[in-house]
Amino acid sequence: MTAMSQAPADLKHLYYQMLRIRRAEEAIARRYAEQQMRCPTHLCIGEEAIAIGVCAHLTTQDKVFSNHRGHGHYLAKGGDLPRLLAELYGFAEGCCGGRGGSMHLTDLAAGFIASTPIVGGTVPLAAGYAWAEQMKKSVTAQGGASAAGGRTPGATNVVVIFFGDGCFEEGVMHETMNFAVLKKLPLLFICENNQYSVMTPLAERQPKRDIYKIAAAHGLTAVSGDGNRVDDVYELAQAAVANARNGLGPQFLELHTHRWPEHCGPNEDDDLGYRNPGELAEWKLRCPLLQTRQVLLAERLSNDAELAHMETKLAEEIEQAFARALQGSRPTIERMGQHLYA
Amino acid sequence: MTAMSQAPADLKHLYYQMLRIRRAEEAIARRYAEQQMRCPTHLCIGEEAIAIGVCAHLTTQDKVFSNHRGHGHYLAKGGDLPRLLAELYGFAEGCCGGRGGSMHLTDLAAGFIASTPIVGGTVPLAAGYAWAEQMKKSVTAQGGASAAGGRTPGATNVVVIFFGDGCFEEGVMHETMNFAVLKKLPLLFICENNQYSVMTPLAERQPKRDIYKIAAAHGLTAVSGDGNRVDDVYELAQAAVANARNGLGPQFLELHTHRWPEHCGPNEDDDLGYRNPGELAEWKLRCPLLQTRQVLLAERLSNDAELAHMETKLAEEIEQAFARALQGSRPTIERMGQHLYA
Amino acid sequence: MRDVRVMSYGEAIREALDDALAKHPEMLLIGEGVPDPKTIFGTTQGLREKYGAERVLDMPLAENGMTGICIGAALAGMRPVLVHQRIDFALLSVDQLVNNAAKWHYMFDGQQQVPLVIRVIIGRGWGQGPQHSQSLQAMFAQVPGLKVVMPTTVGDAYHLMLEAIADNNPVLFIEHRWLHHVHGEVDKHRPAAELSGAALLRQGADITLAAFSHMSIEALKAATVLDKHGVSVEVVDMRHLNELDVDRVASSLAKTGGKLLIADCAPEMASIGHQLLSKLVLAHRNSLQQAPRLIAYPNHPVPTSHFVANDYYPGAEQIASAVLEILDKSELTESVIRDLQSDLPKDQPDRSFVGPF
Amino acid sequence: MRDVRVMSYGEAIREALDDALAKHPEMLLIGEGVPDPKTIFGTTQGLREKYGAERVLDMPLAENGMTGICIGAALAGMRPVLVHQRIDFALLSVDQLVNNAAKWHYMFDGQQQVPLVIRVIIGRGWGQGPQHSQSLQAMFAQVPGLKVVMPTTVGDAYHLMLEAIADNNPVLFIEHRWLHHVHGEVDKHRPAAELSGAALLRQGADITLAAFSHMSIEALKAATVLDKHGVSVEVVDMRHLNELDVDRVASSLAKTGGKLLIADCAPEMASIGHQLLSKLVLAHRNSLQQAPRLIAYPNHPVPTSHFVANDYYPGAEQIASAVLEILDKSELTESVIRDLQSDLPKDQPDRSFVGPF
Ligand SMILES: Cc1ncc(C[n+]2csc(CCOP(=O)(O)OP(=O)(O)O)c2C)c(N)n1
Ligand SMILES: Cc1ncc(C[n+]2csc(CCOP(=O)(O)OP(=O)(O)O)c2C)c(N)n1
Ligand SMILES: [Mg+2]
Ligand SMILES: [Mg+2]
Repeated sequence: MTAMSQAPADLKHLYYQMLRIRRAEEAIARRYAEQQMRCPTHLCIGEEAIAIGVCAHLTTQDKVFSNHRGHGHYLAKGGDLPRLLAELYGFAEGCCGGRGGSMHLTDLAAGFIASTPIVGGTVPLAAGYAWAEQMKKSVTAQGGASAAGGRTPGATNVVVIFFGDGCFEEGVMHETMNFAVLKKLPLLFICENNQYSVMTPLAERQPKRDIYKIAAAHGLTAVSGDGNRVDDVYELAQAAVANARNGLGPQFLELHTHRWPEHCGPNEDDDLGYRNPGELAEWKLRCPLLQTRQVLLAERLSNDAELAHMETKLAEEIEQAFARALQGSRPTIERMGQHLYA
Repeated sequence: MTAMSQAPADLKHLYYQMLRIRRAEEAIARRYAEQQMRCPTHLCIGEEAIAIGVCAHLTTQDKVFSNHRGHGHYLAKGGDLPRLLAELYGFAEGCCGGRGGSMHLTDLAAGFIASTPIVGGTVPLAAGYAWAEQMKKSVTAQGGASAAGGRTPGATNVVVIFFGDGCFEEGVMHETMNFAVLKKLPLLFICENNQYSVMTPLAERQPKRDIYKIAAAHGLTAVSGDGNRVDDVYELAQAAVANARNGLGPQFLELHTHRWPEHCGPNEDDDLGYRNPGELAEWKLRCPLLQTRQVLLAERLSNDAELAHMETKLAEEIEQAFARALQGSRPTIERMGQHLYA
Repeated sequence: MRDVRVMSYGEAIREALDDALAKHPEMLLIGEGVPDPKTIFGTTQGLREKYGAERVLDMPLAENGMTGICIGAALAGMRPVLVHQRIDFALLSVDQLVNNAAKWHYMFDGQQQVPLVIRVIIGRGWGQGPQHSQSLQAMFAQVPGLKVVMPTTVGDAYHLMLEAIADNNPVLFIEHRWLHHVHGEVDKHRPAAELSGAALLRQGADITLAAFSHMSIEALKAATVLDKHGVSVEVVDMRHLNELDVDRVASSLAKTGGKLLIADCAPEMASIGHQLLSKLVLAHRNSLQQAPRLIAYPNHPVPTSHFVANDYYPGAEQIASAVLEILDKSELTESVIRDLQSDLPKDQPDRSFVGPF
Repeated sequence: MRDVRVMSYGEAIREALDDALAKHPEMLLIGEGVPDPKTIFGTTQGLREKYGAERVLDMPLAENGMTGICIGAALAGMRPVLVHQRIDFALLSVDQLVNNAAKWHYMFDGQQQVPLVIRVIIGRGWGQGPQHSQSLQAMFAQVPGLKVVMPTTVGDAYHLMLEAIADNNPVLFIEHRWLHHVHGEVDKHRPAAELSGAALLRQGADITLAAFSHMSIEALKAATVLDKHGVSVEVVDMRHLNELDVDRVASSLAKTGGKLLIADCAPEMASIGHQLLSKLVLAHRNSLQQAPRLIAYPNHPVPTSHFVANDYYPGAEQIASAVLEILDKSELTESVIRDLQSDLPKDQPDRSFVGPF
């Protein structure tokens, strides 16, 4: 798998990528009960279409920043699965050497720079990264460097920041949008609006008005869409990535979706009663996988046998990834004393 | 003078109030050279119409919060002039006992709660104050208390926060607007857009787009207007105050204006070249006093003799205020050790 | 008259909040998750139902703004209690806490006041890692105008919370996550005098152990076992951080022959133990008769991996070893440590704890 | 080879920035006012003209966001220097500084780095008051992963700035406002070894004065006068705050008979002097032969009124008195103070200073 497809929308491929995240998350949830992944873990089951639909347009040169709910973004950007799992287990082979757990991921080779759990913490970092990319381009352009991958001359790498509806309440969001528009940064803001911040519904935190319209008022190119339709996300992201790449400044997508499991942890928690009755069930009918599968079958782009084969292939990959991760070694406290300073 | 006029726009009265601020600021600038007011002092010469046009609609029960450039807001809200001056001199009789200087003003009796110089610092405080007013009202309403001053039953005190275009860049601004709309607070945001933050022009800090439209996107009732026309400000503020009072939620006015003196200190600094050539001169032609005076004379609402009388009266008041302030006593370090804790 | 009940530290917090909401009609309880089904580890349970959604409420994710909003409400006569589930989040609000809350009463010459409580939780958990388990107490304890309390016992949790809420000043109230599970007595009629200064948790004759928060619990564990081995440890809990009670420590040292061990739950370079020791030396130069020691965490962020939790966090064993070294009784160390050893991993406070927080 | 020139501290900063901009094409210089006509008290003068508006630039009023943006740029290979005209403004960015900058290299297992300098200015001025003249150095000096330097001499200002910019870690660079006016020598070829640890500013035999930033200047003033009265003072400048050089202090104490005075420019409760003293006692228990003392500001916010500046800020006179008390030579105090007295008010660093900043 690579997340760097530059091909036109191949729905089957997108489906496979989403399924991969779903199955990986489910496997994590299952094994979490063994109490060996001892760190807060925020699953993205139900929200896979956004990561996949956006990252489908990125090259390894493009960068992604993410938040506490980062597994999907990491995998969609091409992050290494065994190292993610090793990180969850706390092994030295984890992508952060066991220092971060689920909430701190990185895979520089894949262009996934970082996820961290202070809400809003990575938002300005993404902008700063995009600013540097922009400045570097202006330097290499002077040096006459060629544009990569069939892009318009003058096009730059883009940076993507994934964040939630809760994050939009943090002031740093607005500080960052202001600077991004001021400098016309090649930056994509992807707001995963799942209507909840932990268990608090949107209505207790924000008035009734559209998030993306605030971004638009800041001067970003901003639209909203259905975050559970990977084809919609793919299309919106395609335009947004092209705009950002070609110097049209920062782009904002507000994508509506819903998280299925509990905020943090492996279980469902609909019994707690903080969601509206029937809400989760309704969103499950709008499952991004289900919807895509229906299209694939209806339009005969795939068939049951092929879909079953995907499942087998992924089950194997994930099984092997766990096996590989579980061979990890325990970090020592001495090792953990290193790298305080560069 | 009282700033609590509930009468319809009496342009002459508004003019007198503006003139009072102008003459007081000029006197401060003149005496500042004596090196006895030893604290950073931000004058509001050129921007008087905003404070006056807004505060004309407030009662002493309404509250005002302000920023580093607070003299005009303080005086417009009915703050005591001798105690302001004593504060600038560092005397124990100053409105903060000499602890704050020009950048920390308070006059609780007048409903001027506070100005402080951390940009953005008072913005959420004003919202919190308005929130408390709202909650208290709901308590007294149950107790059947009568509405004050000819207002609609159920109307509340309002709170006003004055701030600048630079302040709008701080994240806390947006955090506060979000909460204010969420709770429908009786709060007025008055943005004094003088296009500069210290010496940095707007274009180096914000992209080209309207500030008030971002507020509107947050869900505030937001308009912009000419901050150098006291009649315009008066009218916009009238509607905004009425809305806020009557439960229609937070209001936002972006008022365009220009500061004449240097950012901090008593002098002009046009020679430094950070303003566009001719910019200051043009704004001086749009002086809020000059414009109002022209109307007063053209429409025969006043005459030269009356205007001259105003000058004399104010000169006397200000002279006496200085005399009174200068009788202040030096605070001791022992006294300054008090009131760390309530 | 006494009214003593046994409850957990978390329950004591809840009960204090409940009693304060009843007593102060102007009190508000606000924070991310305050009214959600997990109720801040149980400490806000049932309060919204009892006192209404206007007084017990959630808030947007905007720590600095909401702190300022609570300050403003406090200026207008309300009495807000703002909760952060982790102290790390309070770092977003340092501007409002330090520039405004701590200074307001002072800078307006005593004319205004800010009755505000900020509840923050420090401490370990399941692999909370670098950004979710910092120990920032010393950073806040050095701000003039900000009161900082960090109660250890269940009784102190109840009473200091009530005191903090009734206080007309901003108070940072620090709870160690692992204390929530500890049980102890609450006497509602305990005299106020018992709440000031440091708390003597255990009398002893051989050495003074000045400890902070959860390290006081570890100190007590160590002291109990050491006692069986003939070593008598006095444990002083330093619950008031902005006014370290060095006199109490000095008078303990007078009894224990000037032998001092400080145990803090923070990295060494961020330990308020340094301030304690320095103040002691400045005010009671001859109180120390032997080289003092400080037990604290390593000087780097907290790594997530549970494999290193046991080594990262010092506990009763390290305390006991240090005590024996200071007393020159290291020959006892092996058997004391044996008595102390537990097979509970150090990323769990007790068996009932199963994450993921 | 030496290349020694005399300049002011402010000029030394400017020259270091200039040299670093020339040396590191990836360096950025950013901050509110950086390119404005007042050029951060002269320290950024001419740099925009020389290096272009893309590398030397102003910024929106958004301290936390801009700090995060600089961290992001640093991750991508830039080398930003972010300036705050007052340390008080940096309080808005504690989240990004502490949660991100300080931990990033560590928390990503050494795979990424944050070469970032934050320049902040502390200190007095014309009635800057409670929110514009805080002394927050100790608050930042206790964060693992954040380097904190506070140079006193002109030469150190130049070289430590160059070092900070070349450093691949976040460095908080603290300038006392009143040092900008001080003149001294810069030797561009000074060996790097001279920059580590504490700096011995003056040799002496009778007492060790460990001082911080501008208080080292006051200490030197006091030492000069005391010398005329037969008292020999050694002055050690504690320029590296996150790694206090206690060994250097201890070796000075070995020479001066264990007599120590610490002088800090911060309120006592916020003084890093406590950390210094504690570490000294922990590591060199017998280094003190007499009761040490700490000179610091009162434990309340800075009041604006210039009438109390003289009493709020301790200086050479208070240092000299304390030295004489420690040495039991208080009979000299009166004449020493007479020699020290200046009629310059304490809200002015020198005659040329006329506010309003
Ligand atoms: C600054 C900060 N405040 C609070 C938290 C606790 N917290 C962790 S995730 C989260 C919810 C964030 O909601 P949202 O941004 O919508 O993302 P979602 O979890 O819904 O994907 C909160 C409040 C935090 N990590 N950081
Ligand atoms: C948080 C913070 N950052 C920076 C400053 C320095 N500063 C004081 S006033 C000011 C300009 C504010 O501009 P604006 O809000 O437009 O108000 P104006 O001075 O134009 O009236 C700045 C940057 C400050 N006081 N507080
Ligand atoms: Mg959400
Ligand atoms: Mg302005």
